[in-house]
Amino acid sequence: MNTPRMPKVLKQESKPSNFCPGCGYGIILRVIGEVIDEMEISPRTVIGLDIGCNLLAWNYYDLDTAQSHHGRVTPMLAGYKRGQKESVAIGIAGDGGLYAIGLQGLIHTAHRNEAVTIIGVNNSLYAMTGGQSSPTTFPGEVTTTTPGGKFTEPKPIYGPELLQPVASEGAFLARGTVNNIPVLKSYIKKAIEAQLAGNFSLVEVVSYCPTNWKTNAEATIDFSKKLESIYKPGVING
Amino acid sequence: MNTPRMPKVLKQESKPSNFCPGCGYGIILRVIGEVIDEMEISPRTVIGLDIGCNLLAWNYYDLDTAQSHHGRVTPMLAGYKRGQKESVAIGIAGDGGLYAIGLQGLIHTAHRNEAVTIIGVNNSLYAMTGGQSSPTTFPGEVTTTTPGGKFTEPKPIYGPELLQPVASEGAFLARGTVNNIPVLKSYIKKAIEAQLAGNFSLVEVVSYCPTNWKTNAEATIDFSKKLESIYKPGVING
Amino acid sequence: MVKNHYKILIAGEGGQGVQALCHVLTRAAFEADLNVVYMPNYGVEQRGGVSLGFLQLGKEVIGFPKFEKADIIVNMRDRAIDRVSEYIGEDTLYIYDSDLITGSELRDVSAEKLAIPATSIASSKLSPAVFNMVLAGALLSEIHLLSRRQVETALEEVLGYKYKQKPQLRNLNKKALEYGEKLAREAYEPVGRKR
Amino acid sequence: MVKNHYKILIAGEGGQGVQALCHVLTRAAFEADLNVVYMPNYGVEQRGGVSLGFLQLGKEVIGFPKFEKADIIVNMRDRAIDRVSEYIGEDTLYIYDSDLITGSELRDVSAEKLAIPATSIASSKLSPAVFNMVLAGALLSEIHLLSRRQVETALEEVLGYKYKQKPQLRNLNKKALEYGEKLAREAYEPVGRKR
Amino acid sequence: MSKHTIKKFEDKAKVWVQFPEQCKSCGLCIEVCPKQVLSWDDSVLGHFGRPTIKCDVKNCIECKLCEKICPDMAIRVKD
Amino acid sequence: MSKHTIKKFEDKAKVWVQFPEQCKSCGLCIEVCPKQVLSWDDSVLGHFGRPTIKCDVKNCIECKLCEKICPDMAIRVKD
Amino acid sequence: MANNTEKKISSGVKPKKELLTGNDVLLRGAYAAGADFFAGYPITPTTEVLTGWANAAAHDSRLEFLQMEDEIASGFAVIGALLAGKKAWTATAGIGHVLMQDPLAVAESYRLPFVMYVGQRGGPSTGTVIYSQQELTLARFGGNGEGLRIVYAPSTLAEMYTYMHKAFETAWKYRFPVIVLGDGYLSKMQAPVDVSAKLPKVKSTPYFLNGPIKNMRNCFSMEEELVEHLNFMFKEFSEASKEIVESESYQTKDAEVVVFAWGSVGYAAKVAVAKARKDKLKVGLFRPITMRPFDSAAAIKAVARAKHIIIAESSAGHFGRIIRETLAQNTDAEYVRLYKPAEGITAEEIEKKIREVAK
Amino acid sequence: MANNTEKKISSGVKPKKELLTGNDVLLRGAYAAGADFFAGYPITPTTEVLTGWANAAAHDSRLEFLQMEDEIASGFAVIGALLAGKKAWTATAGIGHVLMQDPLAVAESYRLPFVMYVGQRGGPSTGTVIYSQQELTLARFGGNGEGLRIVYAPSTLAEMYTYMHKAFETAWKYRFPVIVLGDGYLSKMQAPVDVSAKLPKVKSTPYFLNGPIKNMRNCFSMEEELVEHLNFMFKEFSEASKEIVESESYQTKDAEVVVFAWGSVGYAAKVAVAKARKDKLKVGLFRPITMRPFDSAAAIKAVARAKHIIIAESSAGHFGRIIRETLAQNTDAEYVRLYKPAEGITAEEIEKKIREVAK
Ligand SMILES: Cc1ncc(C[n+]2csc(CCOP(=O)(O)OP(=O)(O)O)c2C)c(N)n1
Ligand SMILES: Cc1ncc(C[n+]2csc(CCOP(=O)(O)OP(=O)(O)O)c2C)c(N)n1
Ligand code: SF4
Ligand code: SF4
Ligand code: SF4
Ligand code: SF4
Repeated sequence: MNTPRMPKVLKQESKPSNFCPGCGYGIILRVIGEVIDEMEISPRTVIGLDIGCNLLAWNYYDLDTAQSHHGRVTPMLAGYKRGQKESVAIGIAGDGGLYAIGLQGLIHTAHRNEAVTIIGVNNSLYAMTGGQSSPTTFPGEVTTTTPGGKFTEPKPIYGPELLQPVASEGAFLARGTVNNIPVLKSYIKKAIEAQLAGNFSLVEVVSYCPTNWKTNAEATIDFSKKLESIYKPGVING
Repeated sequence: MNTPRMPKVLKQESKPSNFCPGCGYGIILRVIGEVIDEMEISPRTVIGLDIGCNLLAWNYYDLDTAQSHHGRVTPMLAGYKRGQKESVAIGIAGDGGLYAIGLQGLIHTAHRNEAVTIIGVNNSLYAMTGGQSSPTTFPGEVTTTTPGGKFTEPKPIYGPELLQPVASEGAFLARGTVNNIPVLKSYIKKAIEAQLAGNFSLVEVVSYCPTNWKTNAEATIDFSKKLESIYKPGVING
Repeated sequence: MVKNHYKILIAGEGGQGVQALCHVLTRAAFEADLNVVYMPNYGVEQRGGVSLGFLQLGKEVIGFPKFEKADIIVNMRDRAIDRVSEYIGEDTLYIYDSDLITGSELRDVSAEKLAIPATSIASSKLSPAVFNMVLAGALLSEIHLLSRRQVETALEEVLGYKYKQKPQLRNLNKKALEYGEKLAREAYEPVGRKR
Repeated sequence: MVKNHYKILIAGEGGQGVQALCHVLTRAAFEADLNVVYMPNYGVEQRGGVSLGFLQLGKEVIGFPKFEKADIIVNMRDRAIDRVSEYIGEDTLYIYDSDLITGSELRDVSAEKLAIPATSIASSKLSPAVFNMVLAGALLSEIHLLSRRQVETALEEVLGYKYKQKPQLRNLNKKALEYGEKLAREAYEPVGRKR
Repeated sequence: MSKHTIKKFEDKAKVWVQFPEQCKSCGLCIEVCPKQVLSWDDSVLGHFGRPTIKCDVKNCIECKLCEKICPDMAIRVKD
Repeated sequence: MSKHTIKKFEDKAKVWVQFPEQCKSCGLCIEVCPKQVLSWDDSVLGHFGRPTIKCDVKNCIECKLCEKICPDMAIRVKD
Repeated sequence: MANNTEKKISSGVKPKKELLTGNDVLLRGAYAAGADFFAGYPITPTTEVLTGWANAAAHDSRLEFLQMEDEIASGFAVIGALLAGKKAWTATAGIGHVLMQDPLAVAESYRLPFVMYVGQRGGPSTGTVIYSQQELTLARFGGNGEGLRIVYAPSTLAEMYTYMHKAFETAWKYRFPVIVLGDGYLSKMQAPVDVSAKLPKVKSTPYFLNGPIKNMRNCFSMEEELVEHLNFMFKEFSEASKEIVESESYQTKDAEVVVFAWGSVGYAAKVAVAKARKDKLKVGLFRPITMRPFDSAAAIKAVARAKHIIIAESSAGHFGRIIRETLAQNTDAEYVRLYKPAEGITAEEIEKKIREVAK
Repeated sequence: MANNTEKKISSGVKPKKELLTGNDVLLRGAYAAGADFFAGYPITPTTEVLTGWANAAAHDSRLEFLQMEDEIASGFAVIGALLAGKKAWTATAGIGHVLMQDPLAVAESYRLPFVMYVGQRGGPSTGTVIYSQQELTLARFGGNGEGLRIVYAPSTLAEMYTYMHKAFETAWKYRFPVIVLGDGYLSKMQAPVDVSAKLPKVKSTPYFLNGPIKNMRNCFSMEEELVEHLNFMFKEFSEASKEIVESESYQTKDAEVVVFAWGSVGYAAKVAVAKARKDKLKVGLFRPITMRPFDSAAAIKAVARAKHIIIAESSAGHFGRIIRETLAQNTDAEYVRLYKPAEGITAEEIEKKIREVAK
């Protein structure tokens, strides 16, 4: 009881992390760590990062990690996995990295059914650059590039749903939320299992970004519930 | 009867075109020309080209035309149309340009519901570079990069279907074929009508590439029928 | 510190209001018709990373938005100690929040120091949120080119919209500045330091 | 043309077999232990654009895969006339398919010309597809470093797989080469041209 | 479209025309003709110096499938 | 994770622990606690020099929602 | 007209000044020029150009704003808008600048008035989001061609205004892409600046649907076609260059030490030179304003009496290579490097180096 | 060890020669080095490298092949594979080369043994699919950094073999990205070439899952961190450079006219020099083999007696700029340009220019 309950695979000396207070990344990263511990795959797990707040996780785990470029973690990881088929390759990226600049790579990686797992953090905006509109910014949402609310697109981009038609049968596509950690954890586990069975997997996670949402704890949870009502958690494929 | 029946909007002096004998591009371009004539929109129509065999159409029409880069015709045209809202903007690209290197731009252009019309020529491979596998190369198809037949992906990419979830209600998404010209023509017309109503439109066209298919006329038609059985013509949205 | 030009480095952690403070001082200097250049300097973390503000103001021509040695450093955070150390020159005055930085952490810092218990004063007398204005007050007492009133006017302009929502903030800030100035003055008088 | 080294430009349209022909001649030169460099040169059109093959073979060192002036040009297409004109030098021999290019189209071409009715001969006596081999035969009669037999062997290697499917092609090609050589010889003898 | 040779095949009101300079000899028209009235014409060469098309116009039903499929607008069937 | 201060709140077998150095004072735990037994603790400052959390452990039902939501693993509830 | 000037160091605060950041100033310059289309993708340190424009566009329907899915799409949207006659532009940095070379290549081939602001950040790769002068070669020659583009390097906030405006002017007058090459410090710093000068609105005309049919191609089938196209462009570029090149030679007439510096470091160098001059040191500054084309004649003239040439740059030779190439055999002066890749260089540092060298 | 050699012009056909295209030869060089991973996207004139590898991979399960959705993805797949310890490479050209600068920037930051063949084609933009030497600056400095990469420029098919192999050797030994910078002529031409030399297989080791934990980052939060990283890399690069630089100085000892040329033009120049030497003209050739790092010492030595320097390049100054910058004050020779952007330069043309200058 005298030390935090921290997954073994986390690098202790880099805690507390570089994420903002109340950031959903912390929750998601910990849950990934728990799954790695429980599946006992840490000796063969590597983490790929995008550019986005996720890059701050570069020293989060006691695992081999590499940042890529904004939007490029998916092809980098696909190349890695092809080169080291015994590994477990987990990529972590934001909604901008995955559904804007990295959409092409994401779709084709899913289409080729590369055996990698992508964790997509949906905070409905570009967090690291200070809260611009992203493909998951929902209609009406105010961001620094949608000062009056986002009204250009009738609906946001639903990542796992968009991938579904190109994904293989064995691929795992799901959407979790930091508001429901047991389910999120089960999705991440299933995603890695799908990878171990040779398939692509993506888990989008509805997250918190209090900094750019400019929310306190209560409003953070409210905002995330609103997000959940738009991005419904559940299994989309697999 | 003493001159070819050629849509008025075609540039006479550049005929016969630079396309190969029996190339489906010739049919598609002519049908586009017929629609432009019939809709009487030539004074305000501009054509954007990708890089692929479609670039050979740079002097095909008596219209303003510009080549872009491989995969970039969609964003270029979106920018154009935003700058000149009275225009009719038609982009022509191959399956590689649209569904491989240009997929990101295509999806986001559809998602933003930019009022442009994209004609996507599906010849199941990269024609201009000599017949490599493309996103529409079907399982088992032999190309220069799938020497034993394409077996990496369980299914090819269905462009209009892939766009459907991000497209607006008023967007027109369809697949035609050079084997059914009246229907193809009606789709292209509907696509331009959708644009005139302020919406995005994409018509994929199953085409012929006798050169890279290495087919004579009979085999060309057979091959295209096979393609049609995989890429079913019809309206997907709109 | 009597100079006709000041190089000031304000340091802290993302979220502490380093940049907001710089903003206000820059505005004040501008209104005072001084030459002024302010340049924010921070990394990719939105919160928590070391956040620096390079502020130059006075009557000289400012050649570059960064400088090598600061006349005054204001440090709000222990985690910024290392980062600011390279900007300490021979005559640098090092103002710090003694609630967030202990004297012993600054053991190796050779500069003249001014310890301001900004957080505890702010928390106990005003509101924890205005601790940075306490530090601003202390800083102000060292800058003879800027008056408190000018800073208050600047606050009015920069925070106008916030003041509308929370009118009590105006007074809190004002008080915080006063406290800061007072603390700074008191800190010195006993040891009779040249001003 | 008796030289110890030849710069040959073969020109036509995509689809006419320009590059295939170059391929065969390169292979023949290679088997004949000659120095040889062949470089294809064409644009983006898969068919129909002007297609060039730069072929250098003989006993000299070849410095660059392209050259400025050709010793021999073989032109299969009227649409290539303009493009090849810059490669005509003082002593260039211009061989062309007189069925596809009329003499009057070459009016402005100053080079010595050798008109070979390759298409009509091929169509009438053999098969339209081997018209380029007729031209190859004519070219061969001008290259004293390569024998017909060597070219036939090269054909065997390059087209081996095709010969398996269509054994009659072997004989057609052979005949075409013979016709070409013969036509070239006949074209000259009357005017007693120096060979 | 520099030159304009014309090959006309007529039978009463039916007129089937080809423009050899436009014809790339792809053979698609032969393939799609439901009456199989089209065939190679070695006597007139097309754009690529290969045979063009002739029409046994008597049996032509004026369906225009040939005209429509021709990528190079080398055929015209009278309306 | 350099230092290791501990704040322990105990009630019989129930133990609710906080590690102030890890706490970023985001307040999520207070928000998710179904029994509303968590509140700000001005007496001990966290990683960002802001208040940490205290627990009215008597009324704690050991659901661990606070521990689970905490992005920084600053809370531990005894199993 | 080539423009080699010696500008006074302005001091004192003028009444018309406003307190603005560099990114604010850029927007003012663009508005002044009549810019009416912006497509972009956020990237530090130029994001505020995007968000600033987004805000302005929300209140002014004449301003078109497109946040695109990436930099490449942004650049191509700009190209499209240019064809429509819009005074279109974008802003980026670092890896975004790398990606922007793709659309820029088209703009070069078509000679489009593509305007782009670049706020250099630390490299290579994601590097830092802060500052550098490492994108100079990229800005000058970053495509697969011959660098047929104009690159302006402002050194102060005031120049950010002038040259952002001028970028549109030059682009539409000469029809070459124009890059305004700033840096993260210039973008993010805040200072009083006078942006009240009424500058002329720039005239633009649509390429498309505007008179004779245009069939634009960047892909040439035959080598000869491209060569012809290139030769034409070289001619136009070199003629335009005569009028476009700009530089500042400050106190160089009798200078035995000449500092070469550009951009924000250029201004620091000027202040350093001014200080050193007070001590009667024979020192001068050559500061190119157009980084491409380069004012070679002025540079050569500036070193006529030089015994030492100090090259100060926040990179490891991007600028020095240009200087050595430009001066080549035209000087015997000794080169002294003050290279600080991805770090700022203050007036004090430069002054110190000057004093070191001068003694 | 710096490698400045004078190689004989080989003549006559050797028994072991095969008739191969340049693209074929590259594949042979890569196989010889033990390359086992290729990810790419088709582009003329290097598509046959992709298709050739695809074919080989279909018959050899040790060879991994990935046709990606674009060049950027290809480059990042290569990066991933390198982390896994694969001898991974790619091939591209023109606009593909522009896009490849994105992943290359990561490779530079991480010092990864990224190997890439580039077959230069005409630019800017799509340009031609044929030939040029216009991608030199791009290959040397095409990112947002300091050009921390090795660039080999083979001049003949035989060298395509040697240097394609050497690219892997150098990359894995020194851990910098290596570009083999050929051109469309070299890629597409066919000639007899000896590729029978048994060259050593290159050793590679995985970065990941191989001993101590590696946390690789290309994004630094603070300027100081990047500066430290850069300084370390500069040191390593400059040390490695001493061993890596290669050039050929041919007949330069007493040369009064020195031709500077590289790549396939370099070989043409050599033949031209050899011919001119037969007439007792005092002419020599300097041909860099590593375009980066550059063998400056050898270049300076080569012009010791030069009165004229002829710069022959199939571009409009990419190479000339390097030469002027390198020789700078080390020569009084007059520069003579033979610039033919996007066009070939034959031995005859160079010889003619030599004779013009020599008289
Ligand atoms: C090519 C490129 N363009 C832009 C950027 C700037 N940039 C850094 S992070 C980021 C957005 C991050 O948003 P997201 O991917 O949603 O991740 P988040 O920070 O929200 O977790 C952007 C645009 C970049 N680093 N590289
Ligand atoms: C960035 C870039 N990568 C690669 C190429 C080479 N390239 C030219 S056309 C083409 C493929 C064309 O295929 P597709 O788009 O399907 O059109 P098609 O020729 O089949 O009609 C490729 C890969 C290029 N021009 N630019
Ligand atoms: S900005 Fe948002 S996503 Fe990024 S670390 Fe802060 S809270 Fe998390
Ligand atoms: S290669 Fe195929 S698609 Fe291209 S012009 Fe020829 S037939 Fe048409
Ligand atoms: S019109 Fe119909 S029947 Fe007549 S030739 Fe054409 S396809 Fe045949
Ligand atoms: S379809 Fe047209 S081009 Fe083809 S053979 Fe018939 S007439 Fe000729």
